[in-house]
Amino acid sequence: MRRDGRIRDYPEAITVEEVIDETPTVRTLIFSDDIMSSSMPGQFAMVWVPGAFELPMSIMTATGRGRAAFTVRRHGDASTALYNIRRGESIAVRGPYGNSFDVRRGRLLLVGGGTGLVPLMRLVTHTNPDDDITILMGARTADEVFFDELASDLLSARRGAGSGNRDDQGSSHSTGDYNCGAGDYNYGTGSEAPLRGRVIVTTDDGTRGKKGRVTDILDAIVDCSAGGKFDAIYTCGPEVMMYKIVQTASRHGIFVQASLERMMKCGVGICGSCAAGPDIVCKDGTIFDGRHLLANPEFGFTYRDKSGIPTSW
Amino acid sequence: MRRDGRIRDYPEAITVEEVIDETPTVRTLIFSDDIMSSSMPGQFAMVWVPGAFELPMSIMTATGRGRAAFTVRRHGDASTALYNIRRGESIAVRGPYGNSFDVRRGRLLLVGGGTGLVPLMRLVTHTNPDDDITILMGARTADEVFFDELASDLLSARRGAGSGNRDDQGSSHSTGDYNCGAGDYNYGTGSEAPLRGRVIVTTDDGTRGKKGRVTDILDAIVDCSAGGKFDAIYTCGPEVMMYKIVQTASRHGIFVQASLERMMKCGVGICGSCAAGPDIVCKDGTIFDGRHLLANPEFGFTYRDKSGIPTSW
Amino acid sequence: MRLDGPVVLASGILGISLDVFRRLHRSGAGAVVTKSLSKSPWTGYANPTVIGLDNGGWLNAVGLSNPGAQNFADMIRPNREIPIIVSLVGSTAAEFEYMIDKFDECAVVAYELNMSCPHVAKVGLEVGDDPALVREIVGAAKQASGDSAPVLVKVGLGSSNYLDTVGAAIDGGADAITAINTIRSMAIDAELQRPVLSNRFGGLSGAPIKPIALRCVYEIASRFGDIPIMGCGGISNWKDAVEFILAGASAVQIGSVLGEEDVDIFGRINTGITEYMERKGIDRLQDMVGHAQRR
Amino acid sequence: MRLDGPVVLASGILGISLDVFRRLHRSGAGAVVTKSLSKSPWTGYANPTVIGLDNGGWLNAVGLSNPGAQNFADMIRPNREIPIIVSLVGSTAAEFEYMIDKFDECAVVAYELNMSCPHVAKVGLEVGDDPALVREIVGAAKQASGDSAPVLVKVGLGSSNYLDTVGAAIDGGADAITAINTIRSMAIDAELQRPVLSNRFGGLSGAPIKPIALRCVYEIASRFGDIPIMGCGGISNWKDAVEFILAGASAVQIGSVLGEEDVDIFGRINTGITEYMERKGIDRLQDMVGHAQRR
Ligand SMILES: Cc1cc2nc3c(=O)[nH]c(=O)nc-3n(C[C@H](O)[C@H](O)[C@H](O)COP(=O)(O)OP(=O)(O)OC[C@H]3O[C@@H](n4cnc5c(N)ncnc54)[C@H](O)[C@@H]3O)c2cc1C
Ligand SMILES: Cc1cc2nc3c(=O)[nH]c(=O)nc-3n(C[C@H](O)[C@H](O)[C@H](O)COP(=O)(O)OP(=O)(O)OC[C@H]3O[C@@H](n4cnc5c(N)ncnc54)[C@H](O)[C@@H]3O)c2cc1C
Ligand SMILES: Cc1cc2nc3c(=O)[nH]c(=O)nc-3n(C[C@H](O)[C@H](O)[C@H](O)COP(=O)(O)O)c2cc1C
Ligand SMILES: Cc1cc2nc3c(=O)[nH]c(=O)nc-3n(C[C@H](O)[C@H](O)[C@H](O)COP(=O)(O)O)c2cc1C
Ligand code: FES
Ligand code: FES
Repeated sequence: MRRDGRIRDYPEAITVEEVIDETPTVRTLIFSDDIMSSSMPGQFAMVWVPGAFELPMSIMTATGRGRAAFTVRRHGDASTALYNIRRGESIAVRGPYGNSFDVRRGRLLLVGGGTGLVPLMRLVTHTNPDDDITILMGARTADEVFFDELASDLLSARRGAGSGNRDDQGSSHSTGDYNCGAGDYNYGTGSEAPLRGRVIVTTDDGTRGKKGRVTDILDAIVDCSAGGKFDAIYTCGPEVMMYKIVQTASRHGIFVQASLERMMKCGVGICGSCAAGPDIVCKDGTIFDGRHLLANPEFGFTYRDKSGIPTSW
Repeated sequence: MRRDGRIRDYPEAITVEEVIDETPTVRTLIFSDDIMSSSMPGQFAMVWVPGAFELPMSIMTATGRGRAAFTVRRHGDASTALYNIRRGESIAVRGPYGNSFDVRRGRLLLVGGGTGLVPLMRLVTHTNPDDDITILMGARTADEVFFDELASDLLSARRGAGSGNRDDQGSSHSTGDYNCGAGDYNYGTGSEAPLRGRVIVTTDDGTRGKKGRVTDILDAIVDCSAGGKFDAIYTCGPEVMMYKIVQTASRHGIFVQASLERMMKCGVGICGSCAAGPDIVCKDGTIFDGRHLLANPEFGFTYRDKSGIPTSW
Repeated sequence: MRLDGPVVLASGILGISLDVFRRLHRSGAGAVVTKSLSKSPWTGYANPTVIGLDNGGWLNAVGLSNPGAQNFADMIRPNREIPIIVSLVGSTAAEFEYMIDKFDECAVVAYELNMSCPHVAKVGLEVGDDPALVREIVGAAKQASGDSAPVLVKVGLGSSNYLDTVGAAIDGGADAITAINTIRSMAIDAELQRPVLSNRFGGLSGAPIKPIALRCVYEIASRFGDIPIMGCGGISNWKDAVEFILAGASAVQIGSVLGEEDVDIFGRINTGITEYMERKGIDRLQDMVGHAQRR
Repeated sequence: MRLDGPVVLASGILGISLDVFRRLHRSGAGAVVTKSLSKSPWTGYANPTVIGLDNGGWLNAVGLSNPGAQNFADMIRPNREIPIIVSLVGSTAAEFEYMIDKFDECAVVAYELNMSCPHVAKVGLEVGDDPALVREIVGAAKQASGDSAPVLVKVGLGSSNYLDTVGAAIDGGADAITAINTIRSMAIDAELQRPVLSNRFGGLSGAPIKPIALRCVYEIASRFGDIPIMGCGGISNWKDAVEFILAGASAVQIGSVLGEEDVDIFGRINTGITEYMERKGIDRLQDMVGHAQRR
């Protein structure tokens, strides 16, 4: 089957129009690009920083017609080069690559860690106002929490979103409290209105939201889902985190999808550098059903380094 | 301007489905080919006879959806190889190339010699039932007359053709008579019904229709046009014939178009072998307005041989 | 040489995971050629290493990143079911011997010596352009593999006459030729005013090189008669595959097309070839090999 | 060398009629290169001689049909206004001298020696592949043309290192290099089971060869520094032209794109280059030549 849709395999130079500091180490770079702007949630681009490297980056939402963004955490050489790009400077972008989330209806749980939140943000824009969405996000410390307000905004901005949950979220997303009394899962504010979206934050050091990791409170959230069982869980972030989430979901019989990260060179299924067991992550994925992943011997355990040698996470 | 439309530049093998003997030296080969079938009147194809040559051929009409044809006169090596192709055998075809006739409305005169009639047949299928069409065709002798019946059929088959001129034509086209009494141009049959199409045949030896060449009676036809002046004249055939026709038309101030033949290799405007003065016949033409042609120093006088050397007709 | 079908995975394409090989074999690959392996692991060049040209063409300078012969041999040792052709790259006869020894206990159906990679120094084309060295390496590889597996030599367009490379390979004892590798090329970005690939130069593959590859297969077949040829370069569908077979190839390899099609392309090309043979009344694929030479 | 703009018509493209040259010049061609001319008229090969590949690629084996140097000189003798570059093809120094003499009274802005046609025996690439002969012919051509017109040598990918051809040409006194000609290729029809071109082998041109041509221009510029280069091969739009200039070309030639675009493509590429330079703040085209070499 010939791949369809609009894909650009040659890197095209685009100019960064806006830069947002999300945390001291995370920035969002906004630009205009019709093709990237109309990508599906979970797709990624190959982003070339001239003179430096080319890196895979999830495609982030941005307001404004034909606009898109990347949100990058400064880490090694390549990500730092991208992080340092300033407004008015150019990078070159090809893609979008990979599949996208199978966006179900109903009660959805989105769990992200760090820049793993990026594809989840675009996912939110593809849900319906009726869908009841919980976003669970983890960070090391309060300083490193980002996208919490954006997540609330996106939840309430869903077309025709009925329940005025924006203010509630605005005040509540930062507390990250949740109650599970009487088997009731309820989100902090005490509001009587049916909430169609909530954002829960955890930090390892407890400086913001719930102390601990997202995986620590996952069981509680899934167990006490007052509004009924979750219809689907979507996750993107460190693989060890995703591994736990997929196991939890499958224990509860909940449909789950996770987005994998691997070494990427071509992004289109030629070079093989992203192989994970039988899966060609850039093309078959990056998003896989939990059931499929649990059958993949490498998921949660190993990735391939630049030489293609399997390496433990 | 990027050329538009459906053009196939790689020769695609097609199977000849039917062969019609038009005269002892002319055959029509019918085949199925969507692209050729939907070509415009006057366009040509490059036709490859495997093991032999590739030749330019006007695209002929054929009945049946998606069908088209070539009508070839056996002459030298290449045309004879094509002529000898039998039903069930394959040739390969690319195109369609060239521009097409500017099909005007009203009183139209089509003048063809030999296989020059081919593009005129397709032209007829692009006229309206209201148009009053005269087809003038010349041949050396009765044996070599062809397309006379077909021309009549096509004239009457025009969608919603009002005047039952088919029978008239059937009987009259072979006589080739015309009267021009009292400045009246009238077509042989004496029918009172307004005739919307007529076919006039000339033969050099007088064995059929009017004796002489089409150019001999052209002035008479143009002068005595009872239904009013012709709105347009279209011609295809030997260049010396076309030269005279263009001159006659321009003397009478009638819009005229002629289709040129030149040595063709690429068919797309690359190789230059078809050059006639400033014109690239395969791409700018093969159809040109008379006014344009009269300004071309080579029209009517020289063509370029296989080495590109200007040669007299 | 055991092939389960005429359509083979080309070297460097998805060639580092046994699990992926299984999947491709199930999809109809007659054999898989591994990523070219070197004596020790190589990390290759920095990204950008692969870009598309949006016309069916791809440019790559992966830099022969690979886990090294030993690691790779360890990975494929359990395999018995899939016909694996091990591609090797190196500069000296000794390196090739060393690597072939590592595959002692593996079920390797053939070795393919990469003498044609156009963008890594001292290996690939730089070897292929030196007929004496080609002869020496092929001879050594033949000796090292013994009767265990035939030796293919993969050629490409370098800075000498590739037909001399083929001749030298045959002199050295090569059992078959793979033609061709990518063609040295480059991309420059007008806006950014610099070469796109980090290595500047890379290899062109995919549809654009098909007419060149087809000519090479035809020329090798007409010059060297009996030597079996694996045709490679820009094959995207069954028709392309048939053209290579008519030119003189006994089997074909596909690579870049996987950037645009799913892995079931192997099955579809197989089916296309079979249907073509039925339509033309050709019983055995062998009967159409080189058929266009006679016209 | 006088050029009225950086976009030049490539040899063999519409190159046999002075009237057509006038039209192309008016459309923005900075100069026109004639069809390669030989000592006497050549009829070339039988059709099929040119076919499209429906991917921007074209395959031709016209066989260098041309009216011969004398006839051609007679045709262009009246010309003064159009910068005409006369392309010549032959096997010996004497032939080239003979032909250059024929253009004595013509306003020729340069001679381009075709040492790269890939599908005619004894000329073109067969000359280009022999550096000693290249040096001799270029030397003779320089002598014959004297101060009247500079001499360009057109190279392509043959069966030797084309950079050696460039070196020999420069040794012989060449004033500039044109790179590249078409690349030897072939098409085989699966249904008809035979080569399509009557000559079987032809030259590939158009979009598919662009990355290869770009690499050659870049390599020549980086190896031979100062020699001016006309870049040619697969240029379809202003962006392609800019890429060749950034790689090291001082001007570009276009050919096959005329199979898909009208002659006003010359003007549109000129405009595109000018707009690009304005946008980037580049004053003179010369300032961007080879700019990608420095990155
Ligand atoms: C599908 C996908 C989406 C991603 N989305 C984001 C995102 O939205 N935001 C974000 O900050 N990060 C994202 N990443 C991770 C990102 O691509 C880098 O892996 C990460 O930023 C680390 O880069 P570094 O420079 O710090 O690399 P280091 O770990 O320091 O390594 C440096 C070297 O490794 C290369 N490299 C590192 N990771 C990769 C890789 N995955 N593929 C190819 N080469 C690599 C670099 O080019 C460089 O040469 C994503 C990764 C994938 C696979
Ligand atoms: C646009 C166009 C449409 C045509 N339509 C028809 C048609 O519908 N029916 C028809 O019978 N004829 C048509 N012709 C004429 C036809 O192409 C041949 O020129 C004619 O048949 C003579 O061919 P031959 O083999 O007899 O050539 P000869 O005059 O015997 O010459 C033989 C050689 O010349 C080559 N050759 C001859 N003419 C041409 C040419 N024009 N271009 C390239 N190579 C040539 C042949 O390949 C062969 O190699 C058309 C020509 C043109 C240019
Ligand atoms: C990303 C990539 C990596 C490649 N790596 C190798 C390699 O390691 N060894 C090799 O011999 N050929 C390698 N090749 C060349 C291919 O095997 C093949 O010869 C070439 O791509 C032409 O075939 P295609 O047009 O079907 O891709 C590579 C090609 C690509 C695109
Ligand atoms: C039909 C055709 C005829 C050609 N004839 C010649 C020729 O006579 N002399 C020459 O040096 N190059 C000739 N060439 C090569 C072109 O000049 C040019 O080098 C090549 O086509 C690459 O440029 P392009 O991709 O823009 O066409 C010819 C090319 C074509 C397509
Ligand atoms: S990144 Fe190349 S196959 Fe996935
Ligand atoms: S036939 Fe080649 S330009 Fe017209």
